[in-house]
Amino acid sequence: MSLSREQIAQRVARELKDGYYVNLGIGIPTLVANYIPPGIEVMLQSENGLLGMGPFPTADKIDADMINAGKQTVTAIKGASIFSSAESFAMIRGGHVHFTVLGAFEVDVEGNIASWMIPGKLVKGMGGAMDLVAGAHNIIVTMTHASKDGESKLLTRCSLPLTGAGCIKKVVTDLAYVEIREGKFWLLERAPGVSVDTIVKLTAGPIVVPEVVPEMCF
Amino acid sequence: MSLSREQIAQRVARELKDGYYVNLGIGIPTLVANYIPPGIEVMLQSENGLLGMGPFPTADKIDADMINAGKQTVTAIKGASIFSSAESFAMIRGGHVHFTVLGAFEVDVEGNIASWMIPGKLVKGMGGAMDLVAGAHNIIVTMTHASKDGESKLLTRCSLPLTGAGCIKKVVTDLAYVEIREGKFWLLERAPGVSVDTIVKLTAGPIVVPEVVPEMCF
Amino acid sequence: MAGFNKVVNTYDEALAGLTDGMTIIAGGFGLCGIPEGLIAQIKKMGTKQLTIASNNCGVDGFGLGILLEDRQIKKMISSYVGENELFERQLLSGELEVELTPQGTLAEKIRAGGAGIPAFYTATGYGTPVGEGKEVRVFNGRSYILEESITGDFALVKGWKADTYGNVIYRHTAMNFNPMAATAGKITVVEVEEIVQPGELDMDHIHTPGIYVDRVILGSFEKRIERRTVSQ
Amino acid sequence: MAGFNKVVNTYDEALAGLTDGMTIIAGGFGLCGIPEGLIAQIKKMGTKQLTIASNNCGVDGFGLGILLEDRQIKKMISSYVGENELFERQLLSGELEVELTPQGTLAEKIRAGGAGIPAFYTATGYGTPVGEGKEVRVFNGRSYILEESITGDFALVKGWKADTYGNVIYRHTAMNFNPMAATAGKITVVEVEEIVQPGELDMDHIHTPGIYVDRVILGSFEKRIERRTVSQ
Repeated sequence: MSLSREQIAQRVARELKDGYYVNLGIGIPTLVANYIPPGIEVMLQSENGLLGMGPFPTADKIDADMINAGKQTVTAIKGASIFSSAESFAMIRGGHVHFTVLGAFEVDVEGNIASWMIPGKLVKGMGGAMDLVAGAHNIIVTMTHASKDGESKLLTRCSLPLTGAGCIKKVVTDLAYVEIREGKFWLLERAPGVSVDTIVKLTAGPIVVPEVVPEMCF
Repeated sequence: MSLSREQIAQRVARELKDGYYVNLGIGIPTLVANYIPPGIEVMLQSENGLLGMGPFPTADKIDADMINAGKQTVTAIKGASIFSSAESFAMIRGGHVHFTVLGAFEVDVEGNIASWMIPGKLVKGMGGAMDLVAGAHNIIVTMTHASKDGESKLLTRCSLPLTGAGCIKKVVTDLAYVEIREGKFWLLERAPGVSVDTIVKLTAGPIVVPEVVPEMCF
Repeated sequence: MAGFNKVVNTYDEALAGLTDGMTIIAGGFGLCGIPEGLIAQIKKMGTKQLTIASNNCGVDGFGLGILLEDRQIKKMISSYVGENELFERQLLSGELEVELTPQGTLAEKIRAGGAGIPAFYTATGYGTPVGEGKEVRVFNGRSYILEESITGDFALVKGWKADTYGNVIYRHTAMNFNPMAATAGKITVVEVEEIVQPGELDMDHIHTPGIYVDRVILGSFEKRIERRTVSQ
Repeated sequence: MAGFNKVVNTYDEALAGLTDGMTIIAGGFGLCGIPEGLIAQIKKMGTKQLTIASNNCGVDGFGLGILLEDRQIKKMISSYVGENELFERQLLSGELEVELTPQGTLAEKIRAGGAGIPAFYTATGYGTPVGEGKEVRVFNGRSYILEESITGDFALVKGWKADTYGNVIYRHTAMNFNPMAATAGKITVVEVEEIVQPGELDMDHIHTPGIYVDRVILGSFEKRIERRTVSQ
């Protein structure tokens, strides 16, 4: 069974460590906040200028001056800080954010990522994604392993215009947890009930399959 | 009679305009603050991170956390602001300070200024002077016209290592008010009782003497 | 005698001097922290052929989006656009030009503009369409691209409170691009919710020192919310 | 479990990991806003061959000046030095190296280091000894030189108050280089006058967000005044 969006988020969340400052992109990455493992604390950075993002507000606490990078109304935790966009991206570009989770259209064995532009379609923009992938040391990409038509999104070479070059090392898809090393995908874990064969078949780039590929547990 | 330090400052102060943000260097430039013409307001910027510098404190109000760029204890006026050194020099480098007054060892007809380094002598550093001369649109240099030995400090080409290249347009010395234009010094005013001949003799660079050279009044 | 009193009483005064073809830097992120009244004044003035550097371009009928209705914008410099149909239509028809710029690079370009830094190197965008045609340079084994700064004829800023000297503080995430915008305009206009006397704002906690600010106007704000999201 | 509690209780912990030959970025302007206790700890540790980026180098017997006594400093990166005899002597004898850097360029190099910007262009120093050997480039008809950023193995910061998460505020002109220094250390240590609980500092007015800070220590400060100047 391929992972649900929630399970992808849950698997990613296991990579969190106590004391991490974390930036979560829009979509599946946002869900990671719901699965922070017990006993650890992380602090969420929102690139529009908020460190220490809290949950959505209750209806009576909504404040138009308090939004996240997805333009949703949010709250701030005690000990949060607010700063300008220049300061926010100084943090990101300067490598101060420990952990970043982002969606993508494609990744490849060189660690390239394409996530913002499909030629021929209207391009809305990269927002902060290019800064995030260039600045973070520790990025996990979340996406489906292949399109609905079965076309792999883990490629030898991204076909779409890039968001960043050589910056991705880890990918969690609905089928597998994959690391990018030495120009290859390394299959680390598989979704419950998904065979190695299925994963290999849906991975277009070269993939290394270790002797044991543990099944994820939820 | 050559101008006193106070008179040089007084002459410079007449160039102030209402609403100017002003940075005054150490020495004679600092004295300019004592001669702000009546009816105008200026605000003093101190490059260690203070906009709206006030007078020295009374003994009971001294605060070690409140100093100026000369490391003297100061006060702040109502409506002052405090900021980091990076922000302070963003203001300076970005051309937001309207008016800067600085001392110098030499200036030349190319608008070069030398004010920080005498080869063979111990060099203490340029502090913020290089940033100030590079950033300001409107700089007045104050200095004596010549050394005690009668060697001119207004040269065809500075002999000392530069603080800034091509950035000086106005000089007030103890003898004259001089502008730098088209590769020449232009004699605009002379100190009371100082002859044009004396000034010309003590100016090593090419100097243009208009028909009328008014005497300064104090 | 004006001294340092930056307060103007009408929007006409606030944007006096804004003419066709100028470049504007506008604060705001989405609809949060945008100078609503100043934008409305541009619409009223009918100024055309504007280049606007702003992270986004509002939505249909609100924010910078209203300047699309009369085709007042020639070009947007933004990181994310197209939340509005009108924008898409004008873009596809070629009436509107967009220079897509990564959000952090945009913020830094505006900061650099205000700080007298003509250009800087960043890894952001290297190897992507954003880096095409830009100088690449290696520092410590990593590749960076050269990005040039942005300045504007006008900067339009939304503050929370300002004193009459133009010292400004922002509220919560309505800060966003506003502090950088404030530094990068030849004429910087700040629209605020409250004007106070000098000395009322804590001098150690001014976000935008008055030296950057030319005009301050008291505005009134709808503060429309783009994505109202609540928890139960 | 540590979570985000950055508070350490001893100076040994505060500077654990500092070793010979490292680069330190230190906040402070003159003797104002300097991390007195952290400097004293370096003297106690006897760490040698240090490169220190700091606007000044203290005076004889106070501030960074005390690190000269046992020749702990190999090189200073500063805009103004030599307020102390010992400094002059070690400089003239060649025991100490100085890289004189314009004050604004130094501030920006440290900021750039923290912000992931490897280099930037500035007009400051063009045509002077500071510009020698540096790339010159013309933007809009004006010449600029390329300056590279600075980062440190340690950044030593003097704050006024910090919360346990490492959010810091500074007091008056004791801010100076401290906020930039805080961003540019692999390990950033902040010595403060008061430690408070998260939430006690206004989130809209944090000068240094805790993300930059690794360790916070409660210090005690002499706050020596370099030029006591009073009006009557």
